[in-house]
Amino acid sequence: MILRLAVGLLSVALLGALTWAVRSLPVAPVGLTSESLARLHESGVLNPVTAVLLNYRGYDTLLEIAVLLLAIVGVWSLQRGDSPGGDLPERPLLAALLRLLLPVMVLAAGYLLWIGAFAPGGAFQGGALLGGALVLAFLGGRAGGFLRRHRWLRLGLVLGVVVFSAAGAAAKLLTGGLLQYPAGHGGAWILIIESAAMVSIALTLGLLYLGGRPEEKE
Amino acid sequence: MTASWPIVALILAPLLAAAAAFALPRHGRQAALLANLVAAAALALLARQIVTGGLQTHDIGGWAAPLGIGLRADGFALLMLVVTMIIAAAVSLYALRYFLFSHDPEAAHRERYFWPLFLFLWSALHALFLSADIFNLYVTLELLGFAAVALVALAGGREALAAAMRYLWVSLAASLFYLMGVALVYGQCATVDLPLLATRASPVPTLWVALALMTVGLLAKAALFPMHFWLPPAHASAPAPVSALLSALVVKGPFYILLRLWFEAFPVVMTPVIAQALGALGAAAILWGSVSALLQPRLKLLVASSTVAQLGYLFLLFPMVTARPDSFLAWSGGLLFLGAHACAKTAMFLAAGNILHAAGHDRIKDLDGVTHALPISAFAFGLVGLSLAGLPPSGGFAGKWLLLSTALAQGQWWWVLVILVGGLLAAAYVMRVLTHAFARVPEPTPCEAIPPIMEWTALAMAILPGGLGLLAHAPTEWLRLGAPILLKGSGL
Amino acid sequence: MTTHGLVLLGILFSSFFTGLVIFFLREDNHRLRVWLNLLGAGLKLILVAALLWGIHQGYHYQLSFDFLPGLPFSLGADANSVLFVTLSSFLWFWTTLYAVGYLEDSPHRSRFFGFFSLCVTATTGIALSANLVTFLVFYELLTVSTYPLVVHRGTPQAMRGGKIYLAYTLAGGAVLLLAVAWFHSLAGPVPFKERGVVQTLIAARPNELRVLFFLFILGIGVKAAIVPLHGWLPRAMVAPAPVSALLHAVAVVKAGAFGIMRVVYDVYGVENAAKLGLMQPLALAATVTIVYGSTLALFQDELKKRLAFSTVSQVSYIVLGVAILGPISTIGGLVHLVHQGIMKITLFFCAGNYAETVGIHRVSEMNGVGRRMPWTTAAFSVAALGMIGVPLLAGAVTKQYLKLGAEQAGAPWVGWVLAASSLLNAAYFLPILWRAWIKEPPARWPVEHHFGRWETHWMLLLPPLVTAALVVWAGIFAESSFSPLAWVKLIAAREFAP
Amino acid sequence: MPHADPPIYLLAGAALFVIGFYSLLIQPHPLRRIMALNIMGSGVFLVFIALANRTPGPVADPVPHAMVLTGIVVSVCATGLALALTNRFGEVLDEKAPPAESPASGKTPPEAAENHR
Repeated sequence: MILRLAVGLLSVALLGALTWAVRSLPVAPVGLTSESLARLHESGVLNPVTAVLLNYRGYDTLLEIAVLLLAIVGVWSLQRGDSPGGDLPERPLLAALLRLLLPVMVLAAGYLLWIGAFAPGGAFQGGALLGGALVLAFLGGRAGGFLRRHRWLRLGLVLGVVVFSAAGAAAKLLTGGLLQYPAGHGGAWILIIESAAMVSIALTLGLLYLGGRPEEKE
Repeated sequence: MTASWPIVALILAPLLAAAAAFALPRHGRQAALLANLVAAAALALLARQIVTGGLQTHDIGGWAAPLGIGLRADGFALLMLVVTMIIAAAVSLYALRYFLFSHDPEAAHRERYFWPLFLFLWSALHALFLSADIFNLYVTLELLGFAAVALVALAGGREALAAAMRYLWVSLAASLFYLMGVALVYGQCATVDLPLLATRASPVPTLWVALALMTVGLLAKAALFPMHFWLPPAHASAPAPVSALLSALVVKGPFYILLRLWFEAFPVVMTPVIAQALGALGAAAILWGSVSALLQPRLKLLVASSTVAQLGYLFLLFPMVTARPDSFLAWSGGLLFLGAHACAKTAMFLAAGNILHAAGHDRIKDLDGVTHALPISAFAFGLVGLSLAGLPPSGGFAGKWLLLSTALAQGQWWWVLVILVGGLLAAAYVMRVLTHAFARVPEPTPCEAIPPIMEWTALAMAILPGGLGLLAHAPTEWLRLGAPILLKGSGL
Repeated sequence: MTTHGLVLLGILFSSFFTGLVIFFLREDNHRLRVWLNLLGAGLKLILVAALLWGIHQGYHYQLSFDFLPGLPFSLGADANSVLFVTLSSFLWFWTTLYAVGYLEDSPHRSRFFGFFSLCVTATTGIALSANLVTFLVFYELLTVSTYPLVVHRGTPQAMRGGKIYLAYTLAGGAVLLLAVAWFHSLAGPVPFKERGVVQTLIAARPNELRVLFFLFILGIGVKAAIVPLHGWLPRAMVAPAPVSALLHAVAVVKAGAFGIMRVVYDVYGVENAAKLGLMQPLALAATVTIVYGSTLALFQDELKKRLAFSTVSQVSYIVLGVAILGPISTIGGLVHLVHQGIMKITLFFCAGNYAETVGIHRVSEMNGVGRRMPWTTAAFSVAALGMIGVPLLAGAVTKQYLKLGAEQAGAPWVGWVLAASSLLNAAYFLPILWRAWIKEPPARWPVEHHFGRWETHWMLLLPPLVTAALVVWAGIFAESSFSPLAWVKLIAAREFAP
Repeated sequence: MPHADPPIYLLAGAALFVIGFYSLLIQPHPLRRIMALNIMGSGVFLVFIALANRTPGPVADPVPHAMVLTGIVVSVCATGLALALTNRFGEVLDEKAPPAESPASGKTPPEAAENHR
């Protein structure tokens, strides 16, 4: 009771402080909209959010892909041995649905990846969709063999970090700046990086769903 | 622009090595070795660049702030990087034998996952020390926190998992506090770049609240009293090399950001009251941590509690730097202390790990005569005890001396008392262990033999803070390198 | 300049490096360890001799570097340092020899001799320190390196004694650290200098200086075992005999006395200290300690404890000499640094010989030991008589100078203190001599060892004989130019030069 | 009133943050804590988005948007890691029933052995 009271008071104080802070924000905020738009043509993409994500602040995204990989390494380091969800019941309806759904999902993911350059979309959206497909495939009992191939899983998981870093370093070789894509070719570089990232994101999200390391094929 | 390769290599080398160690699980050692070599070479080059050319900066993607993210390395960052390098190398050496030495069936699994997690942790530290962007710092903090939590959980037991979970809650909540602060800062200043913030900041309510939130988050991550509760169980139950990394480096990351925030980006928001309050928490940490170290039944818990205490000293920097006159002395003192503590704590955890490994337990009262079996580890433990207690000629003494003389020169005598009492308490808890270790009993604790490399790594790390005491001049000189912002008005 | 500074480093490193190497020697590597020990000790003696020669030639020895911003680490050799460094390196040589003989076949010798060497490094470092911070560094190093020696036996009593020792000395060290840092913030990194460095501060901050002086004495007084800070000394007697000898005669207690000398003469300056009214309290503390220590010594049956309380008392002779204003008492105090050293080390050597050879630890067991061990007992007698102040021995010289000095300085009560103390000294030493020489020996000794043709191992016998001979020499040839007294007169002349 | 338009989304974000914070401290169960953390995170993200919407220009400020995307991915990872850890912790608690490695077999990993005591 006392704990609740104390925490409650603390929370009220926190809310008060936040309200105060929010209401004291500048009346005429500036932001970075104009800067972002002004240099959008140099970024290689037309969607300003993608430009920020993969160009202006591409380094954040590189580290974020690293966080994804780290999460899966962390989860795998916890679980030892046996296959999670090995005793899933048969789901014939789901299996039938998946036969139709999976190709569509893959296609849609590809579309999302591509459209990211112009409109909302990109590696994360596409990756999330693919990840969902992986989860569905797993639930439908269609992913068992795939999940046992650890070598390929691992390679797929690290693909994003490796390609992103390598692209960053390659760009540095060419232009002198880390992740500074050669002028005029930004779009292509971003697409390559995003494709690799999408694979890793999809695998990571799908495997995170398992909550542990799947059993390895000997 | 080619000049910025060392900075880039410092971040990418451990990161790629981590990916490699995960993708090729049998080659974790090789990946770590490679990362060590590349990082050492890059660090040497970077040090040369900083010494000859001052501040090193790199705008990632060619985008200058506020649009892009800046990397930069000054003398302060260099100091942190060097400390990190030394400890990472020692931990790499130690871990070569640590995991496989145990006869546990899961040893191979542990070792396999140790390398990528360790390398992630390392790259996160490098990224953190080199970043000049407070949002980017958030991402590095998360990278650091996840790696640290997973490494704690690697020990596998119930205690370790419980500690890891608690650590995770604190770490995540703290990150969100920090992120909320970042949001408010962006809303106020429309940038997240540290140097730009310094020009745009003004003492307004939004920034007060933002800094309060960020500070609370970082204090929780840095385990400053009273938010230290998660630290002793996490650091004590982790595997020995992990404990060393956590105590020596991981808690220093958030502290580093705090210094950058308060003294580089937002000095206008700093007031003497805030500085004194932070100092007071530091003082409380010194006393609380030392006393609880005196009462701990287990060796590793004792060492972890000592970390709580020693972190307190670092926070005495705030009142002393804020008081301005002679604050360069405080800077050097605080950061020397940081370096000495990092090396000392590494040595101490490695030695404690050896003792735990050899004796099969680490209950202090049952460690009678352990020096017979492990003379080198016991010696290392005693030697770093000197540094923790601030006895000359250790680095701990050098740091303590500088803090003391700054406090005296500024008339802040209350810190003097805390520092002196803290030193005595540290001596007392170190002695608690040594009294048992040195005791000659008819039946000394039965001990298993320890691979020599594990003992010698501990000793090598123990000698470092000792040497740092007598040759402390050089590292303090680094601080001046390319650090005009940090040391503004510090009487340079 | 630099080459001269290297001699100072050489004096430190001659024992430091041997200590380090010895740590890593295998336990059974007896011969190499002995040679390393003697090599280090011998080298140090040679270097000290070179230093003496150099000073005689008029060279100036100085070595300094900044080890922190604005904080020089500096070594130097002024008259005071030379007095102490000569004493400690000379006695170390003989103590090493003695320790080698004493610890034969005991475990952990590498550890022992490693710390032993570090201990002497710290002591010579204290002697050669040229400013307060350097002094502090070595002072704390001494604390740390003696602890393992005190607890060397690892028995519960030893561990308890060690704990008490550390509690006292570390607390003292903390107070000293405060005093040094505070002084540093007032006066900056000043070097030691005859007649002090506080002249400019006296008018401005007299009270701060008084508090500081109190803190200095509190911090250093722990090692000098000034009552009531002496509690550790009798309990540290659990250490092996060579360690006790070292603690009492060469290193710890001496470092304390030397430190008080430094603070009074070279930091404050006697006249400044007197101006601040600091000398009477110090003299009072010394007097209390002298009487208290002697009185308690009377009631100790354990030989080493009796000697320990005797040390408490005798070291304060030095402090007393320092505290009485005037050149003659200064001479008395300083020369006692040497005299007490050689006498007390002889006594401890002998006590160790009794324990090792015939298993005697208590005064009440000493009946007739003079017949079994005539040489040892002769050395013991010389030193004991010296302590009492029998003419022609070292102790008498001290007492005479102290008495004269006190009369000259207008403090005749000191004469009474000295007389009382001499009486007490006689009361606790003479019965021992009586027992040893006159009483009948028991049928068999508690534990007896035979060592060939001498009454005990030659390595145990030679050191006390040499130091006892020195006691005689320092007494008889006191006024010659090759005596401790002659050197001390030089120091006093500098301190009190018009 | 500094704003003509009341900062309703900003305030909602702050409120979510505080609600999450309160539950995190009050709720002992790991699952509820994970949810609490996600609510806190949503609060922060809402603040970011609301901030992006305040700035002048033809579109909302893209920088906070990108930051939120990054933040979301991090929070997904955090959630995954936290769930796996919770799961593992539950398993270890269940394993507690049979006696842990018996001392006779010796050679237990020290940390594990110590933790079982």
